[in-house]
Amino acid sequence: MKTHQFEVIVVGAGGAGLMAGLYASKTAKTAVISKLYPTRSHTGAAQGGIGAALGNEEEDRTEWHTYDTVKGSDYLGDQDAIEFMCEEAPGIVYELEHMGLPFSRTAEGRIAQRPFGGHTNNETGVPVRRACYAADRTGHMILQTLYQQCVKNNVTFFDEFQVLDMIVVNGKAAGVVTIELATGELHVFHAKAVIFATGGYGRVWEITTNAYANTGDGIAITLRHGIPAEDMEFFQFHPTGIYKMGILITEGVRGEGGVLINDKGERFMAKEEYAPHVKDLASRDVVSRAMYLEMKNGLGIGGKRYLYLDVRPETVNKYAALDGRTNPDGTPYTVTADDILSRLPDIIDFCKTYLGVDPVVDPMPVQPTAHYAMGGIPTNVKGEVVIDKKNTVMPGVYAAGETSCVSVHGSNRLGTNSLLDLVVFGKQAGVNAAEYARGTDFQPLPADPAGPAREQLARLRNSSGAERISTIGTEMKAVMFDHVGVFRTEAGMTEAVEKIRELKERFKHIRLDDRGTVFNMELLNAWELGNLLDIAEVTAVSALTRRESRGAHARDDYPERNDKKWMKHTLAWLQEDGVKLDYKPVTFTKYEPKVRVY
Amino acid sequence: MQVTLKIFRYDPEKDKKPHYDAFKMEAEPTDRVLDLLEKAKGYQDGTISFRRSCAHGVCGSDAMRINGMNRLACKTLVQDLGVNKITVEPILGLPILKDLIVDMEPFFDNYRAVTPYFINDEPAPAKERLQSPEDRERFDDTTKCILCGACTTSCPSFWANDQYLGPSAIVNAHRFIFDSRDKGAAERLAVLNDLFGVYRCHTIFNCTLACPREIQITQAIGEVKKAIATGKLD
Amino acid sequence: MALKRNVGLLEGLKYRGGGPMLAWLLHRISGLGILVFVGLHILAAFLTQQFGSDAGIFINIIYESWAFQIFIFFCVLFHAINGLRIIILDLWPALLEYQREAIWLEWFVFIPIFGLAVFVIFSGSLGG
Amino acid sequence: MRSRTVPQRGLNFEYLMWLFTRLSGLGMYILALVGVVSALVMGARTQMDMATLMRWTFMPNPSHVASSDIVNLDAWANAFWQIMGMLIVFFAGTHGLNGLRVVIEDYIGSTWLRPVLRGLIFLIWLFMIIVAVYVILAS
Ligand SMILES: Cc1cc2nc3c(=O)[nH]c(=O)nc-3n(C[C@H](O)[C@H](O)[C@H](O)COP(=O)(O)OP(=O)(O)OC[C@H]3O[C@@H](n4cnc5c(N)ncnc54)[C@H](O)[C@@H]3O)c2cc1C
Ligand code: HEM
Ligand code: SF4
Ligand code: F3S
Ligand code: FES
Repeated sequence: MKTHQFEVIVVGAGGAGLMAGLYASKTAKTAVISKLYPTRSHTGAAQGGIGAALGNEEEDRTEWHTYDTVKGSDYLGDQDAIEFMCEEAPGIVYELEHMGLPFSRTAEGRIAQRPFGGHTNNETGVPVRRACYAADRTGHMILQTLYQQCVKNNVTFFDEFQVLDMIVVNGKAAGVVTIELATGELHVFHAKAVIFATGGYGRVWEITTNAYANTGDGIAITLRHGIPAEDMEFFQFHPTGIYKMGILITEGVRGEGGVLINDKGERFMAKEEYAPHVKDLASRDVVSRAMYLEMKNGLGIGGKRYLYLDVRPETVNKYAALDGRTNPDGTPYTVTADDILSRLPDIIDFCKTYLGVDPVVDPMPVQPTAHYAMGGIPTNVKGEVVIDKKNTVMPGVYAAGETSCVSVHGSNRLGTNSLLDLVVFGKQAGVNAAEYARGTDFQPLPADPAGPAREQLARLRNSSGAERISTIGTEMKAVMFDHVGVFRTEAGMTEAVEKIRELKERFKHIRLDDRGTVFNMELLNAWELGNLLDIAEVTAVSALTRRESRGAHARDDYPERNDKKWMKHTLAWLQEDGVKLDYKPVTFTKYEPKVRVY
Repeated sequence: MQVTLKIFRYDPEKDKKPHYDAFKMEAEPTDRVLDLLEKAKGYQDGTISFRRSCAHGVCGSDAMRINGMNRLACKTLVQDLGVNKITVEPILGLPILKDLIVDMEPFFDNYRAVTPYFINDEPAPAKERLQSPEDRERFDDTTKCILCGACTTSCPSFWANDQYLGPSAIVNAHRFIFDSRDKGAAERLAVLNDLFGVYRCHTIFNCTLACPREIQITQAIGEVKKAIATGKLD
Repeated sequence: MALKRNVGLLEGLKYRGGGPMLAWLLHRISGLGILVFVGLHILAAFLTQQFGSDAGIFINIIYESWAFQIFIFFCVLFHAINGLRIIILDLWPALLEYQREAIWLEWFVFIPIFGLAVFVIFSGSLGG
Repeated sequence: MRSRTVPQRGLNFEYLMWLFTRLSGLGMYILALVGVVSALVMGARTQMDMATLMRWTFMPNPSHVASSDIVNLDAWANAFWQIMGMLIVFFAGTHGLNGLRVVIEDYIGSTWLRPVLRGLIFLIWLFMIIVAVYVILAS
């Protein structure tokens, strides 16, 4: 076992982790630890754009962005945090540009912007161009640019080190325990502050846009240390994933004029009961639900569980004309196949590779797919982790990015707001952790800091049952997708909770083939499955308990939003005997809850 | 359809020499090779080790030799290969740590050698630095790199000698050299105008054929060579 | 312990590169081939001229054999054509996009000329 | 589009040899062309076989004409062809030995062997050029 000492440890090297690392390392001795090479992080998969009211293409205001985000969150977002994020947005996008990020450009040479679901001109209600983008590779460019800056600034990395546990002494962070994948050796990192930026947990579901590595490790680790998880029932299902595979087709496709089509060839989003005003550019929960209902009513293509996303130039031009959509200069909006190709190159590549479909010629088969965790480790605006309903700060523990819940996304995140969240709060966490570290001493390490982690691994390694982790994982994903997915019912969720508990029991009797130490990926996959099971349980129980429909949490049996009883954040603790819940109030500044129409 | 997946195996804790294991399984023509690897690992032999994450060709984890050629396992469908015997082996020219996992450090060392980051010490404007769409387009191709290493490890020059910076590093230098906002071109060209820079490239083209992002790598290298020869960056 | 990185000749040759990889291999072999030829030639000329040495004549006999002529002509022709391709691509890197076509074109030029030359060599050396 | 330039660029050995390889390649094309066209003009069309013509083309040395039907060597043996011969030898020898150096350095990279081999190749090069010049002048 090796021991290292750093003032600040950043766990995770996605957009949030790199931003935190970059800022923390300016003033504190910092190490960034990641189980993947940094550039393999899932931030690189983000396609559509990062939201900021730059007003490069047309008039836009920070307040509109704020309001859209509040509305998009179905009023569950904390408004102080949302205001902060939206005000920081333009500055931080310029900062990224100054770091060299190659944004697409307008004719004047400014950062190009495109419309995205839920982002509107508040005066006219028309979709506004707010998403700053680099073709359909915005996340890739952010990840690469931040990594490049870290190389430039000599940030210390520990690549392919997986964090297994946090060390807590006197109620304060004292470091983390990691395993070096290449050797199987445990390393203890003694630190004053720990920032979790471990990303999402979309691997709980069967059809997902998320990477294999998105197993919610940060949330699972903090849950084990008595830190609650906030709003876990709110998980976003993206409307347009490639049928069966779940690979994301960015909302940017609809931003460029693509429309959703059902079996009858109708553009169903225009229906009165869905989103007659902004139609296909309604926020994601609304669209996913509409798709679910269409398919439930037998209007899936050929009666199957998918619909068409159509971005063929003739379709786009037809509906753009019907909607009276115009360019910023007032001329009617039209596109050619080349425009589509240059704005959405990767999407076209995905479709050709995986479906053999050329989107310029044929529509794409899509279905809603698990995408983004609104919930996570509760934090405040400074990135500090808060552990109860009174927002008590746990000293030295920070979180940022998808793994955290500030909460700026409330019950439903608007597209482009996550990349924004990463950089804004990644920076906050980095700056504040470094400052905290400067004003405090190292906590003494306990006698055997790696003990609990070693025990966890030993249990998995020596477990001598007959269960394969792949079987348990597959069953968990299936039940979560079927019953804790786009639409939820009491009966389904109850079944899911029971099933998860059964799987957790079976998980104690697994058998692993790999007994080695060098790159024992099976062992680590088993450990990750344990995390997913914990998170699945917390998610299902939180969802089962919330008896209303709000944002991404849509229930058959309680179809309405219930502000009287449920305008509050869920806090869930994982204990020996199950999940314990509590609630904390939502912060309001100036936006009163209204009925949400798009 | 029935396929046979032949996997290169090497466990440093057990084996002196590598060997191959074959796994038979049912597969759809639209399955990714990565899906087959997962199936083999999940249901037949848990010790098979490989890297993967995004599963759709954007993270660069799973470059490997599939039927003799570098590709991403997640971007290669069974039907693309046209045969039902599939052989997967680690990429060439980097030390093999276990099964399909190689030591990427030499690769990243070469990457870091080309100062792969934006350099412009002039004070930044209050808003963005302006760049025309044409200037942006100039280096678009090389911004797509995901550092998967498929190119560098397909290059016979790199096999011969890993001091050669390799196509990937040159691609990442190109991305900045031709960025109109960047001021570090001279510095980078100096690194590439060297024994282990562009002169080790003999336009063998394996890199371009291997690149899962379809970057015109040989062309990018050619542009760098030309920039060195002429001192012009347009 | 990690397996070393050395890529053996066989392993390298097994890699499924495309036409350009073959062209490079042949370019390398042919370049070295010509070098050996030129070197030997100068040496032979020197030896015969200066010492009327048998060694020089022996060398002459080797490279005047039809097999060696075919080989060396192959080398010269291929190296020259392929060399020209490389030089042109160095001047206009944008043409690298047409790499496949370039390789086609190269063989298209090479095969008839080489065929003709082989015919001439055979009809010359066997007939006469 | 604005044209950008790079201020200082190092004219190092590696770069110069790269450039020389290309220029000499083109140079050899031209020299060979001059050789073959002149030979044809001087009567090779009727009095020389293919192999001899080729040999002359790549090394315009009168001894290469000896075995042909050409009897009067005056036009074939003069200072012009001696210079041509030396140029070709210089180009081919330098281009080829540098090529050998490139091939070797591809494989050995940077070790103590490199300067040794470079020295060796340089000596071979020197020897080859001197011998060739001598042969050309002496024949
Ligand atoms: C396909 C797709 C498209 C998207 N498009 C958009 C978009 O257009 N706009 C937008 O705003 N948002 C988008 N999002 C959402 C957004 O990209 C993600 O929420 C965001 O990238 C998450 O970033 P992160 O830094 O929190 O985590 P990640 O980028 O996932 O990084 C997590 C990091 O933590 C590390 N890690 C995890 N566990 C451990 C451990 N135990 N030990 C050590 N390290 C660990 C990983 O190695 C990794 O480096 C998209 C998401 C997906 C999946
Ligand atoms: C018309 C004549 C020729 C042309 C156009 C030509 C062109 C070239 C070019 C462009 C290269 C560089 C290849 C690269 O960088 O990958 C090269 C390499 C080489 N040439 Fe030539 N060449 C010619 C004649 C010769 C002759 C006469 C010799 C031998 C004496 C020769 C020997 C070599 C060698 C050994 C190499 C190195 C091969 C390698 O690096 O793989 N060439 N040639
Ligand atoms: S250039 Fe292409 S092959 Fe090479 S590392 Fe980048 S993405 Fe991979
Ligand atoms: S394969 Fe290698 S030699 Fe050059 S063109 Fe590609 S880098
Ligand atoms: S798994 Fe990400 S590139 Fe293949």
